[in-house]
Amino acid sequence: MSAYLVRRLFESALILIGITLVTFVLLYLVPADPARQIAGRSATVETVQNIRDQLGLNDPFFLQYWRYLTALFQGDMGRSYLQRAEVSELIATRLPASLLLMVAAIVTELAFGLTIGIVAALRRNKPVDHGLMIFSFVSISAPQFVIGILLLYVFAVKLGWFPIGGYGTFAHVVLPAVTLGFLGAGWYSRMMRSSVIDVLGQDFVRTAQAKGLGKARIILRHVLPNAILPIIAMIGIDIGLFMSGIVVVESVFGWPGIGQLAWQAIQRVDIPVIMGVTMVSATAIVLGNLLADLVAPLVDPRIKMK
Amino acid sequence: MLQDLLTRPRAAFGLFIIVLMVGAAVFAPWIMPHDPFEQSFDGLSLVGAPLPPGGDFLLGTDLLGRDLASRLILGTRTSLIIGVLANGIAILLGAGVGITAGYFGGWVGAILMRFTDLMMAFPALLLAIVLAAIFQPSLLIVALVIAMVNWVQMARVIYTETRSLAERDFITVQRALGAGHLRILLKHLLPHLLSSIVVFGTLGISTTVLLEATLSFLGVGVQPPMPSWGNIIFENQTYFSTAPWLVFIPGSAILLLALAFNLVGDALRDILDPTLKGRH
Amino acid sequence: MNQPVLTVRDLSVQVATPSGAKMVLEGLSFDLRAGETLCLAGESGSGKSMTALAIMGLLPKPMCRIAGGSVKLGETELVGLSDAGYRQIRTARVAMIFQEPMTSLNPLMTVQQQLSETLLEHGACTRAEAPGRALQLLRDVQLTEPDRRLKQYPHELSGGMRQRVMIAIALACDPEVLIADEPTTALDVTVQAEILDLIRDLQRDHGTAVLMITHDMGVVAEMADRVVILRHGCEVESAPVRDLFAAPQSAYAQELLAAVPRLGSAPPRPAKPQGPTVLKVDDLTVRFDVTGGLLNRVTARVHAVEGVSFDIRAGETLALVGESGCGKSTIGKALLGLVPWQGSVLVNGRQTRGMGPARLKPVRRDIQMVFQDPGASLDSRMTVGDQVAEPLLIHGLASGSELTDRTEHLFRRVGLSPDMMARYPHEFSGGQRQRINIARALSLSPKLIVADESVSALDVSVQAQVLGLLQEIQDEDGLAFLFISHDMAVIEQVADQVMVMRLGQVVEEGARDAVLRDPRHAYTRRLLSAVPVPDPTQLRHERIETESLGSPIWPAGQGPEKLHLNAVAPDHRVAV
Amino acid sequence: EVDENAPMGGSMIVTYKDDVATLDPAIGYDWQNWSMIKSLFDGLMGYAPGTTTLRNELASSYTISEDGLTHIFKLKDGIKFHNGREIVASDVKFSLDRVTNPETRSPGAGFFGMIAGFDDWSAGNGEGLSGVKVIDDKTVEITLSRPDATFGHVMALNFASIVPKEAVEASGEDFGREPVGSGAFKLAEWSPGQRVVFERFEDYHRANLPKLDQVTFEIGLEPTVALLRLQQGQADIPGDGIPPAQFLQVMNDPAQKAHVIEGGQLHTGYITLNTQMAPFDNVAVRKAVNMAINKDRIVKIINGRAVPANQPLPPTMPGYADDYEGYAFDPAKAKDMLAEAGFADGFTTELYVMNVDPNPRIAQAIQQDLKEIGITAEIRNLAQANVIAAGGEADQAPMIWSGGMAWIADFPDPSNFYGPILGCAGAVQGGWNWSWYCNEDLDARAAEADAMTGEANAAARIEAWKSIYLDVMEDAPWVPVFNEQRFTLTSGKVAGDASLFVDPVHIPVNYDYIYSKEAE
Ligand SMILES: Nc1ncnc2c1ncn2[C@@H]1O[C@H](COP(=O)(O)OP(=O)(O)OP(=O)(O)O)[C@@H](O)[C@H]1O
Ligand SMILES: Nc1ncnc2c1ncn2[C@@H]1O[C@H](COP(=O)(O)OP(=O)(O)OP(=O)(O)O)[C@@H](O)[C@H]1O
Ligand SMILES: [Mg+2]
Ligand SMILES: [Mg+2]
Repeated sequence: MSAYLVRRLFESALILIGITLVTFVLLYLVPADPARQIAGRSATVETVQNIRDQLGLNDPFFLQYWRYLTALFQGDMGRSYLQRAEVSELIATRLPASLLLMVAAIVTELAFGLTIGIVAALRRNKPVDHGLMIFSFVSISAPQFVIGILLLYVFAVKLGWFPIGGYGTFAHVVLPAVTLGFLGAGWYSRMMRSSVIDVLGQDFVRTAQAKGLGKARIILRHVLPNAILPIIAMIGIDIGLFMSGIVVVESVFGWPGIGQLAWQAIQRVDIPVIMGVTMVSATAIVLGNLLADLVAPLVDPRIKMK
Repeated sequence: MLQDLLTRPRAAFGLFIIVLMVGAAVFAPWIMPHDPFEQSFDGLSLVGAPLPPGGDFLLGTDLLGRDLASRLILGTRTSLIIGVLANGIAILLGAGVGITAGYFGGWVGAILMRFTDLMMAFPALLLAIVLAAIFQPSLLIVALVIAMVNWVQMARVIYTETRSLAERDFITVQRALGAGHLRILLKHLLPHLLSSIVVFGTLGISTTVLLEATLSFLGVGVQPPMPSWGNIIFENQTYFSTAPWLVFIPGSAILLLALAFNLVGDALRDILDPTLKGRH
Repeated sequence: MNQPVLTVRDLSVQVATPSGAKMVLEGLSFDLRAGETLCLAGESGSGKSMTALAIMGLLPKPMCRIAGGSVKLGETELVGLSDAGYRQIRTARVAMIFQEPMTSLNPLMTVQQQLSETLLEHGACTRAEAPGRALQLLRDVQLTEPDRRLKQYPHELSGGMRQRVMIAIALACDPEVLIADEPTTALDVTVQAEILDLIRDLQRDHGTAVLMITHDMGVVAEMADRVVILRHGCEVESAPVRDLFAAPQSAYAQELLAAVPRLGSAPPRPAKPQGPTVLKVDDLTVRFDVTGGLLNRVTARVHAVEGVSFDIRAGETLALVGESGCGKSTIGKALLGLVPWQGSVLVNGRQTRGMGPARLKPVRRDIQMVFQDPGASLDSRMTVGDQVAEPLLIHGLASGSELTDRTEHLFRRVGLSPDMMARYPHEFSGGQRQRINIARALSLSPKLIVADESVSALDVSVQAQVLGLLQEIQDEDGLAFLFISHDMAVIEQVADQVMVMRLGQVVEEGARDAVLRDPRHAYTRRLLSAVPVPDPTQLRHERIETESLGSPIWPAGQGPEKLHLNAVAPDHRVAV
Repeated sequence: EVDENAPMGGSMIVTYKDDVATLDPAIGYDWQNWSMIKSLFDGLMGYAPGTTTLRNELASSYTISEDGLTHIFKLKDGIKFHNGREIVASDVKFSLDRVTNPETRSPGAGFFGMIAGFDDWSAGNGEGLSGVKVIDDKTVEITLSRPDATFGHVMALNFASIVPKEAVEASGEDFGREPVGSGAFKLAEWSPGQRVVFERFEDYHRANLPKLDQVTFEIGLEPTVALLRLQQGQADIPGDGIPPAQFLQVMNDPAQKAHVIEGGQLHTGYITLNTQMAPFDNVAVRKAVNMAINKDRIVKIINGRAVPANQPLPPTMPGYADDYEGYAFDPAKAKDMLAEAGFADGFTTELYVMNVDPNPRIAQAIQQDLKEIGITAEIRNLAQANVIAAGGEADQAPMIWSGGMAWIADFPDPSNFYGPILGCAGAVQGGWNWSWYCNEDLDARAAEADAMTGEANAAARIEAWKSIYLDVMEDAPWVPVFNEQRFTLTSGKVAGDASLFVDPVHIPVNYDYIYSKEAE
């Protein structure tokens, strides 16, 4: 177990380092000069050169990368070029909002997705099932920003049930979380449905029936725990989707998370911030997957950590 | 297969929508009621507000006074071209990597799959935005960028499937018969992977259309004035409360297209996968 | 005799298929009395399982339904019983064990949980008593280390153990009727024998009525008091077991019984001229690495095959027997270069050690393999004609009309009509598919065919046909076979030489009659004694208990002790 | 005029979408933090509220030598930093040295180029600006290397704010998060991404100021949301302005319109035509383009929140030529001119634009106008940084629409519209003169005009600048499109002279002088 954990952590670290390299190369290729963004309009060409020198932007690529990597290993993500604040601090102030949104969205999508999936599977090929599956198709197909704007329009502007964007209370988190979780609810309901159907067809369910167990017990004790297994791995992968969704949803709802930070940073080639945000989201994705892999054996005794 | 699709109401509906949209894209010049680029003087109210649906402009006008219906019809082209192009590239890349890694395994496979893992961990949208910033967006670049983001899942799916197929008896038999790699790959593996590729392909088109819309929504997609459903929304989104039709009509178009491909893809999965026969 | 506990009258079951409703069971009637064992026998698909599920009220919904008839448990009519009514009866009065012990237990619950659940559901004991009762049940089914087993999950148990747990669950509430649907088909012969013994013992102690479903006439002969033979969902014959075996009335029963291979009844193998040696294997060793730890280093190895040596001459059949996992298939694969191996393999005089796929290609024209599962070894997306022709293309042996001619010839050779060539594998029955596999293997005119459990998946009658085909081919072409099987009776029919394997090593080898009629190694004897004898008049063999099998997995650097074979007779060697 | 006796007390909420980047006066350079810094920090010079009139701020007197090279500032008595320490002359030197120190990487360093010793110091040599001398605790003498009439304005820039050395050194790079100045307000709270709170600085050097006890900046509110907040009485000023989408709605509602104050802005939106790239190296082509753009329509597209422009300077800027006609909209004539220039069939070119609404829309309007005269302009819709990078290359961006990155004057002086964006100095790789327009003659006249110091020359100087800009238009390197107007919406709970709500240097409002009606 611990050897496994160590190896997985090591692999994850390698992946993250790989990501720093890819991002760094990409940003190196972006045809925009951060020094000019910093220098401002009144700057002379010499000043810009000077700033480039100071930031080491004139150094060869690998030297720059090496410098970044060594600093990163010491926990230093650098300073924002434009805000002059520690990237770690900028992220730290925004991460809680994003995490809150993410957790709320995961709860939303699981609550909806799993319930819908189970109900649809148990009412397979009945009108209820068809209705729910059409709903899930729609939710998979709907662009997040349209859903976001629609929810905002209907529930905040027209009905006034929720605040129109912003951050702070529970009411604030509802619409963004639903928007973000909407897509996931569709996926999960479909996966859960086929998973439940799969499990329902398995021999041990027949055994449970042959034992004379009640329907509720069969579903709760035998079907659901088995049906949920394939879903666990999905939750890990999901984090990646969230990271993408968050940029959009945060911009629609004015949610002060790292999606907005990333968007602004990309607009203005604030390289340390872009790197930082990429690292944080990649870490979240990697950790999510790792966590899913670590949780799986706890739920499923058959899986050995290898 | 077509017959199979048509007998399923949902898939038939999806197919119908797709045919409709392809038709709209192909015949756009003939069916557009107005010039989609013309910023018509009559297209704006006196104070410069867009016109709501109805009247001369069937679906209303956008903030520049252009006919929304015409722009939507022309936007079908963009969405479909991107969908097909990006998805095609993603499939080639993803299936190529997946099959190679899955069939040959060894260190080549290990390196390919580690790379795939790495790309998995990359926040996809960030990657797309950064790529879009490096290469000035054009239809082809946008398609490439989306393909870059989307091939990963394809590779994963195909890899897993190739791995399990490669273990199957009928492939072992081929090896025992002395068949070369190329023959095994093309004649035996590929036909079995084809259903996944087709299914993933159709589902991928919907993801692609959505991603293009998102990129356009963030302002890094297809270049104006070429309409794409995403950038129509992008240009007009802040007006959603005063001119909701500008957001929700193109939004519904995206939804409908993605829905159509999802429905067809899902039905194809059932039709092409014999183990799923009879339980949809 | 006492009143029947279970009365089935005119039972009919219908399934919905895409082409309309289909009767899979029609007008079946029988009685089952306490303490009696009734066997339902018949080929695959004859409706045996449907009968069992219909009685249990577990027919897969919504495709299947009872179309008519009655099932009475004592005085209770089961047909049309409500869900709640069925729940009280299941396991409490009628219990069932299923064919697949591997999948019939919930993988996420411990043995104890699954047992207690049953007990508590039917109020057989209180929650506090449950663990004790569960333990007692495990003792009753003679599970080793019952205390430990209670805490284990199904995947930690072997197939035999799981089937014992299933039986424990089935008997938890002391049911009047026990339905066992092919309870031993998925198990090794020795384990099968143990399970059958167990069921018999329990039945004796509890007076349970047993409805046993099987397609193995050996099992029927050993277990049944009475037999009902089904075919295409209809009863063909119903008779006490002795009567049936002594004088089957219906043509179908006669045919079925005739096809059953009987150990010890095979005619002597015809003497053959000593052909040239087509395969010479020396000290063949195959090990699979098990990796783990921080750096994913090899921590252990599966010693699948350890120092096996043998020769096969042209026109000769060498049979390889042994329990599941002993390395039989691995030997076959090694011979074709499908797994990495050490030692020496001479095919038709050519050393194949260290050859890559390219250099092995010509060798593969001399040695071919036919696998156990005829369906899985055919590509479902290619016509069978193309598949049979493919080896000729690969090796550039024919093309154009010559290719078609040769393919047609091969089809005819295995008893198939050439106009079937354009069909896909799923359009054939299991026996036909195996013929196609054989045709494909023959296409290269090999000197030796490795037949890996090539008839195990087939019904007895089909099995007999395929075996006949193989024999015919051997007689005509002087082909050599390496025949891998776990079925002693089959081996007796086809083998010239027999090699018994255990944990990757040979324990006994020699001429067929020497090994099968005069087994010297305890393990060989045990294998033989476990084979059910399809003759109800014959006394069952005394079971020979041996120590548990052990595992082929050894930590890196260690390995099993090497066995040496001693000659006990001119053509008969046994490990000491 | 400003009511000095307005009541004191009360508070106000201002909303913003984006986080405050920094409050360091040497760094902050966006319109959001510009006025916030103005309230937290003071420099030697400042502006009379609501006007562009220079006045002494921390300085009690400001004298300029005859030759215009030596400027002597005397500090007021008893002025204090927020940390309680009295401000002395060495703080002035420290502050100016700091902002021009290359290590500081201040985007405003270039403004101080006229101070003697700037070139050495900004190249990293020496111990600070040699031209800034501390005479005694109250007196600073600043020597210029050339006479410069804008120097007073430069000293009123945020970049010239006086900062306490000890606080700067204690905070290091984080000074922008923990600002200590001597302005009317001091920072009370900063929750990144959520809110920034200013509270009254009791020891402020002007009596009875500021009027408000507290100003709260709520961060992360989309303009649409901000407007709703305001309508519900939960905010007083939407810092990002009235959202374009709701502009008409607000203006059509008399109740709300009553709370809208309109004013000019020192802003010009323009299209640069790269004078070094064919075919824009042909002045006739540039003029034709000038005549092709339908500015009224573009103004309509942004709901009339601007006035069409015909010259670089905005109307509120001294030197604006009222009587100048510019190039009137005349596509027919433009087409003829193109034909004469040899482009009867038009040509294909590219138009760069920043990818934030409404700029892509405006670009499309421009595109359509160009198409009328046969020019096919492909739009390059890119992130801000990429547009700036493209403009800084001599041969990359033939046309750029400046929106989103446009020139808002740093100080109300005509010279501010010339140097980096129209002068030769900016027409270098990485520069901001995206037209790559370099007229040596005009450069010389600009230098002359800036050397005209003193009150007496003021009028002549303005005239000189006026003619410079009109001559620029002769070469037509730009198409001036519009001057944005300011529309400040308030909740009605805050009050003050109207000019305070459209203060030319304090955007959106002059925080120091407006007061709360609740305090009355
Ligand atoms: N779910 C189902 N839907 C449709 N047909 C079915 C279904 N299950 C079984 N059948 C059909 O019912 C018939 C009887 O099946 P049954 O399982 O009873 O056979 P069996 O005698 O138990 O065979 P085996 O020895 O292979 O288990 C077969 O023809 C089978 O194809
Ligand atoms: N590729 C492999 N990797 C690791 N272990 C393997 C592999 N193939 C087979 N083994 C192991 O080698 C041993 C021998 O396997 P093999 O398939 O030869 O057994 P068998 O005698 O054919 O059994 P069965 O009768 O069940 O087919 C088993 O323990 C098996 O688990
Ligand atoms: Mg069965
Ligand atoms: Mg085997």
